[in-house]
Amino acid sequence: MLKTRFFKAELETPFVLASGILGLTASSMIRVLDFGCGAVTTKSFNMEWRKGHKAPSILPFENGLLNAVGLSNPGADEMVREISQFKSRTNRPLFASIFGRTIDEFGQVAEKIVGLQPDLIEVNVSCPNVRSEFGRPFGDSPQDTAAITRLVKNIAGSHIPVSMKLGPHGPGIGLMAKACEDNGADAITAINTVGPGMLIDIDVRKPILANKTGGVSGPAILPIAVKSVYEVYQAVKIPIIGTGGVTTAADAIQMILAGASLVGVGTAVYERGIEVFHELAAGIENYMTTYGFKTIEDFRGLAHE
Amino acid sequence: MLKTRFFKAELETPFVLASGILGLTASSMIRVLDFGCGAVTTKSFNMEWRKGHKAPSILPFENGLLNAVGLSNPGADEMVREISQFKSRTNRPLFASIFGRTIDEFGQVAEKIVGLQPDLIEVNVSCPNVRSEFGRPFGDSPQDTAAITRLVKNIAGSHIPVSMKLGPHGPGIGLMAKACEDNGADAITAINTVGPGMLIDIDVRKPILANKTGGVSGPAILPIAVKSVYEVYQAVKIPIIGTGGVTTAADAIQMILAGASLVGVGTAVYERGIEVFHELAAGIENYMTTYGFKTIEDFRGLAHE
Amino acid sequence: MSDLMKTYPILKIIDHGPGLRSLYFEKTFEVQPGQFINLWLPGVDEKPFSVSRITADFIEVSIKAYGPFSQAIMQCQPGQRLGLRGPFGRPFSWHNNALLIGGGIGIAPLRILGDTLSQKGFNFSYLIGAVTAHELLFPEEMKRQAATRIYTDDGSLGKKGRVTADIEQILDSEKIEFVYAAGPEIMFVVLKPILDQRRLPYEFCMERYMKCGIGICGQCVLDDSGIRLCVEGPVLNQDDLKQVTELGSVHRDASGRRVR
Amino acid sequence: MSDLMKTYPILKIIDHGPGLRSLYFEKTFEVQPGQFINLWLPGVDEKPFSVSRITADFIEVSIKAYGPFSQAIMQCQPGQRLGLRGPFGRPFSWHNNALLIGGGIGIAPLRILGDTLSQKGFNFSYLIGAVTAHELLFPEEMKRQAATRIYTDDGSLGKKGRVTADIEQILDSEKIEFVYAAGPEIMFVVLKPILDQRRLPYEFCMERYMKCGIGICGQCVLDDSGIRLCVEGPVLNQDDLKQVTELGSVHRDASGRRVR
Ligand SMILES: Cc1cc2nc3c(=O)[nH]c(=O)nc-3n(C[C@H](O)[C@H](O)[C@H](O)COP(=O)(O)OP(=O)(O)OC[C@H]3O[C@@H](n4cnc5c(N)ncnc54)[C@H](O)[C@@H]3O)c2cc1C
Ligand SMILES: Cc1cc2nc3c(=O)[nH]c(=O)nc-3n(C[C@H](O)[C@H](O)[C@H](O)COP(=O)(O)OP(=O)(O)OC[C@H]3O[C@@H](n4cnc5c(N)ncnc54)[C@H](O)[C@@H]3O)c2cc1C
Ligand SMILES: Cc1cc2nc3c(=O)[nH]c(=O)nc-3n(C[C@H](O)[C@H](O)[C@H](O)COP(=O)(O)O)c2cc1C
Ligand SMILES: Cc1cc2nc3c(=O)[nH]c(=O)nc-3n(C[C@H](O)[C@H](O)[C@H](O)COP(=O)(O)O)c2cc1C
Ligand code: FES
Ligand code: FES
Repeated sequence: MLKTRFFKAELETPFVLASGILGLTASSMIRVLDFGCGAVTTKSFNMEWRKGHKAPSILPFENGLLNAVGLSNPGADEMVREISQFKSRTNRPLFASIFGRTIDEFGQVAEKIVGLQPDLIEVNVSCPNVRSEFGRPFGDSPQDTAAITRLVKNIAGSHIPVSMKLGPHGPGIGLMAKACEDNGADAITAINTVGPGMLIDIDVRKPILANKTGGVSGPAILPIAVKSVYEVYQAVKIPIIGTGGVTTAADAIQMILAGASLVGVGTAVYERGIEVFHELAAGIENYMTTYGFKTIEDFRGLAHE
Repeated sequence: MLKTRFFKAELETPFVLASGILGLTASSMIRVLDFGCGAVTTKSFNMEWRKGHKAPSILPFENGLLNAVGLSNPGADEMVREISQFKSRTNRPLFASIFGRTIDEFGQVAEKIVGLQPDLIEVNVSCPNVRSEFGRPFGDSPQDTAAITRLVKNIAGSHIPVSMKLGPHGPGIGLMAKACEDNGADAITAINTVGPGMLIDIDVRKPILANKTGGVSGPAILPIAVKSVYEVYQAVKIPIIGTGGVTTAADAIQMILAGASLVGVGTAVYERGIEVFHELAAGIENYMTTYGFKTIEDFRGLAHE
Repeated sequence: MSDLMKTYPILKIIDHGPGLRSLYFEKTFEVQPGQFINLWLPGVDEKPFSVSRITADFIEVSIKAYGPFSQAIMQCQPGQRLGLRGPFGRPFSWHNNALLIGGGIGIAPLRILGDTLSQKGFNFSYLIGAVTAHELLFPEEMKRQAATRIYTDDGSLGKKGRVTADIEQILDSEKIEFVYAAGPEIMFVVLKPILDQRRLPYEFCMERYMKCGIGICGQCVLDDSGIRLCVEGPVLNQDDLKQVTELGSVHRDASGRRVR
Repeated sequence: MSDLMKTYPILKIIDHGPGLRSLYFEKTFEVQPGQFINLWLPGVDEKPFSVSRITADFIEVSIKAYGPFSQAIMQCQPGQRLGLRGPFGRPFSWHNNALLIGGGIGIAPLRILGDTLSQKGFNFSYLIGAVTAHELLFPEEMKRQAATRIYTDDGSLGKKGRVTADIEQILDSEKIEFVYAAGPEIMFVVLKPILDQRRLPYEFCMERYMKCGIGICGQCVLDDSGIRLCVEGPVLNQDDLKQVTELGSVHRDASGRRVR
């Protein structure tokens, strides 16, 4: 009932492990699939490994998480190894998330991985930690985003779909999504973390995150994510991976009604545990039975009617 | 201990009722002051009355509120009457919040109220519902914001301070605050609601808000508000009314440590009841006693050290 | 239930007469007499409504056709989903030897109040009125429950006249220790001095334009008291009303403007 | 306590020897033997630490000077506030007739385990070792509690040699039904085949680079099992370890790169 096709990939469930969550190693990603997730996204990586920011870099608060891991990652070579490992152990879907500190680097990382045939290349232009020379995420600039889209799509070719991962900020996510579509993107992932935010320990009187600020994820951002997906759905025809604050089946259904083809799940792995995928699946199946929907497609985008 | 001077106003506590919360009538605002709030901000008003959006226009969710009241207000004439009423009944501080659909209208509303000697004019350029001809809030454009600041400050003269109310979006709140300061603003109010967001009823499959989208307030946005205040504090020297998600004394203390001179309280009136001001006051006094602070000034901005 | 929006199917509709109907929903929450809920008709609007009855299975809301929203409600079909949130506000308190005065659609909250009083074994009687017979809610059920006096403006049922026509005489001739009233505001304007003069304690269930129902928009606040009718009301007693200067004179519309 | 960050003043510091100290905090939460907390030194970093003891009043954490973070901890003063969150992870299970093997700073979690086992009236003995005498945690306290064998690499206290030097002989000569171990990974590499061969059940308290402690960053996940050491560990038993291929060979650093 929940089986979903996304380009050439067959997903057991419409859930995608969001980038940055348990996506560092083959073993870790396979375990998440075993728990009922439909596809996994790797941690975003670039050419050179990065240690990232000091801790605390991931901070729970009452309504979600703040994170400023600083795009720590083991670098493209190591990730190529993990992705190959993954591919040798399973043929379930893997989405490779890439970023670059320069526009060129996006291309270099893409080159590194096309040969591995990931089921999708997700291009992270929206992390508050990846900034163009103007000090803002590439994803705030339609020009930069368009250029990166063309570059990566060119390398990915026609057989590997490319999804551009956008944030809710910048000049309007609908407009940004349109720029991506017009430049060859096959899908949009919306959204990355929100804010950023800061929390201060009132007793030591310092920001708690070592990086001081961090992106907000989890329940706090659900309404912003739903609205972003709704807006992207009206702006483009390409499919959407709706991500942000999904914790319960009702949240996931909202995403699909707003127009998402797949639903990204990140912070809920913390909020509800790794078992969350089973809960989400059960809840959606129940909903589909109640209303007689046979596939996810049957109710995708219905909130627009 | 909590007595605070803000320009010429004497506040019993450093709390300000945020604009849009119970700020429609003199009676309503006086009652809030009686509950221990230090100053009240009126609902934002413009020249002509506005009915606003249909309901639901204010929607609780797990982590706060969504609202899209559509800047409903009874218009400047009626608000002048309420402010006069207020002034005839008490000399406690009142901040008048104004907006315009055009830059000129900001000036017209300001003209209407300077004679009433509000303790502050708060200029709402950041409501997602007040848009320039380019379809974006004036507060997203440093040029528009600068022009509005100059215009209103000119009318307010030297004896009525003007605070520009900014949102967390746009080209960077530090930059925007600087543009306000450079153009004569006496204070910054940060922040307005975040997003906007959307919630969908999964059974009727429609966005719940009549306006479909609405700004997010309450606990969900606290980290974004704290970070915004922190950033504004680094960008400008003028005082800050730190607003957004403050529900507990610890939240209010974070705002002050981030640099706020006064703390705006909105959604907490719903989350905790109108008694919230007493709780906040008790919590902050307790904190001040623990650490030997005599005034709010003693710990303002300390998170920057 | 809760403040969060959730939709429920209408289980049953009872038409009391033209433009007057009760909607039944599954009883998914508790409610006290006098409290109200917000009813959302998706695509149309959301408005506050008193709960008129609660049973083991049902929540009943009774609605009179008036403007766009309530007229749209008259088109609803069983099975259709409406949003419900609440219950909101402070309920009636409970008293013995009470007179329950209801005018027009104001009869709705008295129905659930009467059920509670009778469950508690309290004495009470109804005094209800409407413009015409088919605008009168629940007359038969009320009669079965307690002494019920009926008035209609056109005399089509009960006595001809306003519901308050004989009120002084009733109060002076019977053992009435408490008065509850709900209905058009003019009723309260008439009743208040009569009750105050006799030092009879009372509670009125009032209406004001409501936007949020949760005490933050300020739309329902009463001059000069600052009372938020959605939180501290909708039931106000004689002490609350001492500070209310706008009774029967002004109230505020959707923009917040005062209207008369 | 909780996952949320909160700071607490250090109530007391006990220096066990150069570069080895225990910090005491008010007991504001419960913790099970084997669980760890994240310790934040504001302005420096945050790292995971086993709780080494819990009493009615105190939580004790024992720290060995190593790199920048732990060296900074050696400069802390009583009264200074550190952030604590947790407790995280799955604790040890409880067994009778157990041998508790601790190497170096790995002795810390065995101390709290021993307290619990002795409260439960279980039989157990300690087998602890370190490079040199002053790097040995709690030898006197352990001796008072149970039979305690001590080894040092330099022979400065107890027997000279590795803590695992005589392990086979001990296992074969005594009634040992369960083995707990904590310490450098090489200890587990030595112990595992010996225990597996004797079909003795065991639990090892392991370490990996941890960034979040709450199971989402993926930094602490073990090849090929996919086990998140911060959630499904840090205590792993013989069944968990069957799927772990990286024991003693590789682990991952702050970037996620494999190091040997
Ligand atoms: C606490 C409370 C309980 C109520 N209980 C009932 C009930 O049990 N049955 C019933 O039929 N009606 C009840 N009402 C009135 C109901 O909420 C609507 O006002 C009514 O249905 C008319 O709405 P409309 O859109 O059809 O008409 P409109 O033409 O829009 O309004 C007619 C008049 O109703 C009032 N009104 C409109 N919108 C609102 C609003 N959002 N809040 C308050 N008043 C409003 C205004 O005074 C307006 O002039 C109650 C109102 C309140 C405040
Ligand atoms: C579950 C667990 C319990 C621990 N309990 C204790 C304890 O009770 N007492 C104690 O002294 N130490 C304990 N540690 C180790 C401690 O977390 C630090 O790793 C150690 O203090 C060294 O850090 P450093 O910054 O001083 O040295 P560094 O030079 O930064 O690191 C030295 C080595 O420690 C490891 N390390 C560094 N940072 C981390 C990290 N964030 N998470 C895991 N390992 C890291 C790496 O292998 C590194 O090579 C524990 C670790 C874990 C995972
Ligand atoms: C700890 C953490 C690390 C993240 N790292 C990345 C990343 O490397 N690349 C990326 O595109 N998004 C990253 N994200 C964002 C998530 O993929 C996701 O877009 C966001 O968290 C919103 O979804 P959620 O509310 O379900 O977590 C990270 C989020 C978290 C919480
Ligand atoms: C129902 C509602 C109405 C609001 N109306 C206004 C308004 O008219 N003008 C304005 O500047 N801000 C308005 N705001 C924003 C608040 O003043 C405040 O900036 C925001 O809600 C964040 O603070 P909070 O989290 O404490 O509510 C409104 C907020 C709410 C919830
Ligand atoms: S309806 Fe909003 S305060 Fe009462
Ligand atoms: S430390 Fe992050 S998953 Fe274990």
